Amino acid sequence: MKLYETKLLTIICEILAQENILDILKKHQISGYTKYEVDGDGDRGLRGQGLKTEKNIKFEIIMNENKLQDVIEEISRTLFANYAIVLHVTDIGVLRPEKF
Amino acid sequence: MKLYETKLLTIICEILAQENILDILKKHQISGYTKYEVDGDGDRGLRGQGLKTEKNIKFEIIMNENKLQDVIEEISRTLFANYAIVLHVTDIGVLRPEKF
Amino acid sequence: MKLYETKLLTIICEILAQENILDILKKHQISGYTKYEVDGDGDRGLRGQGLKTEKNIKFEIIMNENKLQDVIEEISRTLFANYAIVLHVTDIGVLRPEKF
Amino acid sequence: MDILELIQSNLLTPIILFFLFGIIAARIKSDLKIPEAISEFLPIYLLAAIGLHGGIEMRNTGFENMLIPMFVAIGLSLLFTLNHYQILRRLGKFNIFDSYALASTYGAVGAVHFSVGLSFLKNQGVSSEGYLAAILAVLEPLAFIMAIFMTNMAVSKQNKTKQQSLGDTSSEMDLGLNQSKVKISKVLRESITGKAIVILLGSIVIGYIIGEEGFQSIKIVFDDLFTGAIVIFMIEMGIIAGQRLDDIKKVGIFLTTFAVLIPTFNGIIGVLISTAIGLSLGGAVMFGLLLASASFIAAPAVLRHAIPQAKPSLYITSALGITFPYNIIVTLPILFTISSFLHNGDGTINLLSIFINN
Amino acid sequence: MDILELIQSNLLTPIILFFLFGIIAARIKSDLKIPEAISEFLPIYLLAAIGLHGGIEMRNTGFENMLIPMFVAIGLSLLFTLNHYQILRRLGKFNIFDSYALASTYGAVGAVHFSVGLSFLKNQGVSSEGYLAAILAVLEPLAFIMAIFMTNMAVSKQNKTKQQSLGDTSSEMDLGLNQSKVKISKVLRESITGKAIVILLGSIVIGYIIGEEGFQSIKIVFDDLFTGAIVIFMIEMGIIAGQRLDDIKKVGIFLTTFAVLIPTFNGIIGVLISTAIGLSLGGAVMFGLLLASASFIAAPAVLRHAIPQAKPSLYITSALGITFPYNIIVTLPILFTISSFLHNGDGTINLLSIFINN
Amino acid sequence: MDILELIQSNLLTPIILFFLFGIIAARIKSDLKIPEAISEFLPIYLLAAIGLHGGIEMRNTGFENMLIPMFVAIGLSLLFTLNHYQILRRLGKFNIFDSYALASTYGAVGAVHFSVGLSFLKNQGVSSEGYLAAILAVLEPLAFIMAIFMTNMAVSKQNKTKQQSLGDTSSEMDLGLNQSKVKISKVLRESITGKAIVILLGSIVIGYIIGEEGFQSIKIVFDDLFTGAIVIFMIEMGIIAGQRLDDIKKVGIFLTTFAVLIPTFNGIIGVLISTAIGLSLGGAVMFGLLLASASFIAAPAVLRHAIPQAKPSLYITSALGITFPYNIIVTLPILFTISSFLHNGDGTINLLSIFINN
Ligand SMILES: Nc1ncnc2c1ncn2[C@@H]1O[C@H](COP(=O)(O)O)[C@@H](O)[C@H]1O
Ligand SMILES: Nc1ncnc2c1ncn2[C@@H]1O[C@H](COP(=O)(O)O)[C@@H](O)[C@H]1O
Ligand SMILES: Nc1ncnc2c1ncn2[C@@H]1O[C@H](COP(=O)(O)O)[C@@H](O)[C@H]1O
Ligand code: NA
Ligand code: NA
Ligand code: NA
Repeated sequence: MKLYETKLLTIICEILAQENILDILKKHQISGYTKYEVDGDGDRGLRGQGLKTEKNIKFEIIMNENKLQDVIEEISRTLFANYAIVLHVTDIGVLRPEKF
Repeated sequence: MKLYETKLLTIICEILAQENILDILKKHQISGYTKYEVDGDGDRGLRGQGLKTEKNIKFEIIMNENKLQDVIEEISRTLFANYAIVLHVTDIGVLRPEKF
Repeated sequence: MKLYETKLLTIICEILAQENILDILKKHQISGYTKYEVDGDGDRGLRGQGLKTEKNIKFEIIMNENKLQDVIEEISRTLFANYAIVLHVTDIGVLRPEKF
Repeated sequence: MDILELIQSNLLTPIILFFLFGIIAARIKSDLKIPEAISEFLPIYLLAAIGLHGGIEMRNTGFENMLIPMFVAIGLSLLFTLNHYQILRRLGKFNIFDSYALASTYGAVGAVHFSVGLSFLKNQGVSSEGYLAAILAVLEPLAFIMAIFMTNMAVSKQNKTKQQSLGDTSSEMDLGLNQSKVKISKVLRESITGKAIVILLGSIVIGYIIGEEGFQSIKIVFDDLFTGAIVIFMIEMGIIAGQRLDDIKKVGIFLTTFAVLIPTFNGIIGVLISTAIGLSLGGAVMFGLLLASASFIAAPAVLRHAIPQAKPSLYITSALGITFPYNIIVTLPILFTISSFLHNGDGTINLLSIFINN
Repeated sequence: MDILELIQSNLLTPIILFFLFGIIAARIKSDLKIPEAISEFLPIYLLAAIGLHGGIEMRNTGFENMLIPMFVAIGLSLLFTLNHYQILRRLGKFNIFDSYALASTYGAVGAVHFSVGLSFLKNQGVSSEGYLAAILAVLEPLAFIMAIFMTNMAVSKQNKTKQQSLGDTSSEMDLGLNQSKVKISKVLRESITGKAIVILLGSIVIGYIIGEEGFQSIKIVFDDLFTGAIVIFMIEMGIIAGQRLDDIKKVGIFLTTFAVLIPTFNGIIGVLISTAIGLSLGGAVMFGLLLASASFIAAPAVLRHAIPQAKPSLYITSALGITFPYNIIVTLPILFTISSFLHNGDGTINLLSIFINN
Repeated sequence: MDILELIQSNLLTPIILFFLFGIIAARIKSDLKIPEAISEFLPIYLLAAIGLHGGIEMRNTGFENMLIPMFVAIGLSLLFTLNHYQILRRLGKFNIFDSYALASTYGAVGAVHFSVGLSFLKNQGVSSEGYLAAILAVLEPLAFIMAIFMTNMAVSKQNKTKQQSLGDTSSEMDLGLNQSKVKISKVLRESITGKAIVILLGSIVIGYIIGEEGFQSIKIVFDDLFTGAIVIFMIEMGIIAGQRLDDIKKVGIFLTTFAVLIPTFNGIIGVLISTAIGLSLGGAVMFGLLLASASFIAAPAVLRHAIPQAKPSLYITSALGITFPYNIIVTLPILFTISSFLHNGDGTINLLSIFINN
């Protein structure tokens, strides 16, 4: 079966930035994503112990390349300063490119 | 150390399709996989709130390219119509290719 | 926005190897990682049912290529024999390469 | 106390109020939630408590006299399921898959209903036959198994007709149909080893073995905490029901009516017949409630697998969002009033003999 | 019993001891942990229990006389928040964001404080007015809303000044400021639908409806288990406080002093005024404790969103690591002694009239 | 009641029955499961309850007389561990790593055993010395520390021999061996700060401080709910044991025999000696049970790190799948019968003096 090239955007952020990320996705008409809670360590210290509000959340969003640029531009502009966020992009292949 | 090229198949599906996915993997003699519960949104609406049966599960399976084609062919043929499923494929490097 | 090429190292291991992995990361001055609990199956059998000590943990570490070689070398040398471990490497793009 | 008064006083019990509270919390989009581990554990606890209670009662009262009520319950359950199917398919014009899914959802029984019923009776100071817990266990998978069996039969027939007319045997749809046909043994197996039945039957047996005396050391956990635990569970049930309230539009007027009338009808029949075969006041209420109940925990788990072509938004929403609140608020007091009348009213015997003679 | 003796005997209650134990467990880096599902569930349970208790009391005693205490509490809470801000900004030289965040953390109230207070009074055999639970619910979001409102105002002013001097309207900082201005309605909404307030208000209403009698069937869960549940929760609170103890260095000497003196001051004022407006011995203690309390569960959730520029290491650490232990160990006995003196001592009326006349 | 009758009546208690039920549920591959958060929390709760109980008893009876039993227990535990090693290595022909791992698993003690024992005694209306909880805490890490120490010693010796014969110092195996040698201080540290010991010791201290009176407010949670909580935990233990039953084949006939005879032997010695040094009827049973018990919660956590070369399928399966059920079903009644005979029989003193004189 043919696999069509597209992009996977992965975002790891403190749980408090969750709503902001969802808002940005909505704004860019992206209706599909997968998310789950993770622990982690980084510049802002250990996360995932103790209070719920100190957890990390990880988003994975399959999207095509043109949307990608706008989304990461908006995230880095509006959220990087105030929240612990790490994001990265992977090349992936999917079966039904029209879905994303 | 040398990294050998192989494939990572990622499947996100509603938890009810879990058994079917496991059956397909078994049928194709794939004995290794990693899985975990995730939340998500997509064409079939928000998933992960409420009843346990309404959760998503994510599979990650490292496998070599020839098996990959058969597996995704069978998943798309038998499960796409009845279940919420999204899958994608990534190129990865592993140390012990004979393990997969 | 420009995406800088870097590497994502993914490690899936039984939870008991967790401390050892963290020690190795520390030794190589890697301060950032993401981790979460997963279930799985493989050569050493089903994992994720039963006792907490029988779970798997998955690490994802964004790092640049030169560190990568040393880290996977040390993991494979010191841990592969005693613990259930699977690792793989993916090419990814990030925005702030100096962070990793 | 007449029915209306009883409904009103029942409405003002913690169980119902916290359920309504959960609905409201969901409607105002509060982030209130009972953690998953707790809401997964509570049904296990409730079933263990029901089972122990039932087992102990069976030890006290024997279970020889349980056979007739058991077979009557099985017969009624199957009959009702078929009846639901006819109504849904013919009058409601639902497709075959939705019809069977809904028919079995309402033919099956709900353990949460049963818990609320037990607690309601406790409140009224009325007891019930212990073996009803065993009937609960037997009825649990019954309607599903029949529905899946019937769906398979119907599908094979369609299938055959199609093959004859098309002469084509390897179409993709065909493959799907063949797959669903083999599922029945798996469904049967999974139903019987499903956690609900396993914990319920296990606890009945243990309750029977240990008896009142052996129960003393764990009575506080499995009896005294029972109603409080239901209350906590009802918050979560209310929240889930509240989240689904928007889906009620999709349910439509026909199914909404069905979701109210059928339980009332099934329940009343249940009270009448169980009274006729000799159950006590409280036993008849529980028997009726079992038949009135719809399944909303087991149903999604079983049906989504077994009849994936059916729409969960129909069967979950109607069972949890309409029938469950209706049953615990309205049906339960109705059944109690009828059963009280039958058991205490002077005309009991006469009334019944009239009913049976007809 | 004088204050010191009372502090000592209070120190030796399970609640305090298990809290200290949690701190020690964290300090020696034990892996002891209350599973997340349990420590998420316990505050919901505690608030439900507080609410039911309050609602039942309100039914017994009426709530007409609740209006004056309610408004006094609101007034004091706002006044104190402003006062905190002045002290922190002027004397403490904190920046505007940290000042507002801290001011509201100490202006807000803590449900865990309240639980411990109720349990303390139970131990002393003293009861308190039921409507205090309602005051808890109202005060919960109050200080935050005001702090966010004030922050927005201050930010707009700064903003305007900057724009005038720079003539630049589309800077990124500007964007951030505009964003924070719209947040207040969202914060208001989220506060009111936040799980703490929802479960608390819901349980008050349900408690009021069911009354003492309806409560019987769930009393064991929502009353008898209360103190034991607090104890388990205190282990986790102790562990979290212990993990943060290192951060106390960052808090600094000024804020440490603030975190001890302000609760004492607010609490004593609270006891005096509530006694003056007629609250009972126990009621005055709870009223004072409410005003003395700092929020450490709601605060991080609300402030991190609403004033993201403020440093959580300041407001969480001081509230949970310093003020909470100080309050439950020291402030509570102080307030109880003062309230006992005011209510039982012969000089009560005189003393109060003197205080009020001044 | 003779031993067989006692075994039979013990078999029919909720604790044992629910354990057997869990095994059956796992064998028929039911999806029944106690959610992780609950089964993680229950041991913490059980240890807290044991600790509080022990601490309160110690306050009542003093703990001066605890020193001799403590040292006797330590001595026996070390002796038994060495004995296990000899048997496993010489007779069982296990490799050095498996031998030490198994030796310490059976030299260590199990808190779940202890809980079941306490509940068994409660059922029999017999009490036991409070300080036994402290002995439990001390014995917990002891056998592991010794086993790891011995393994390190053995490994260094092997190591040296190899180096001499090979003259090669930087092999990978060598590296592994050096690594394992440094681990002992870490293991010691982790054992002592491990959650089991921390919560147990903490609760003993708190129980001692608060005494009977301070315990009243939390008695319902930490005493009345105890047996019910064990029952729930036993379901999960049964499920885990059931899942491992297939592994028993791998355990082999030798280890199976070991897993039954050793606990019986250790337990009886324990009862005899503890009676000789003056423990009460119940105290001697608990003392014997401690020595008879094998660790199946701490063992996997500690040994997997400390002796990673040993096979967990051996030590977990034998401890949880064989020894634990055997102990709570058979050993416990045996120990109780012996202890009753020694304490109540007229020949007690004579018998004992004979035993000691030999
Ligand atoms: N190098 C990295 N690799 C993977 N995840 C990371 C890395 N650095 C940070 N993270 C994740 O991103 C979160 C926030 O990062 P930070 O702002 O660096 O604290 C961390 O808690 C981790 O979960
Ligand atoms: N674009 C996407 N990126 C990542 N995950 C997705 C995406 N679309 C759907 N999913 C995941 O796949 C599940 C099923 O998708 P759907 O069939 O579209 O409802 C969703 O609940 C998500 O977890
Ligand atoms: N082919 C695979 N693809 C993805 N994950 C795997 C694969 N094989 C093993 N794993 C994961 O690695 C863990 C340890 O593997 P093993 O050592 O083979 O038992 C398993 O429990 C899985 O979570
Ligand atoms: Na029914
Ligand atoms: Na305050
Ligand atoms: Na032992």
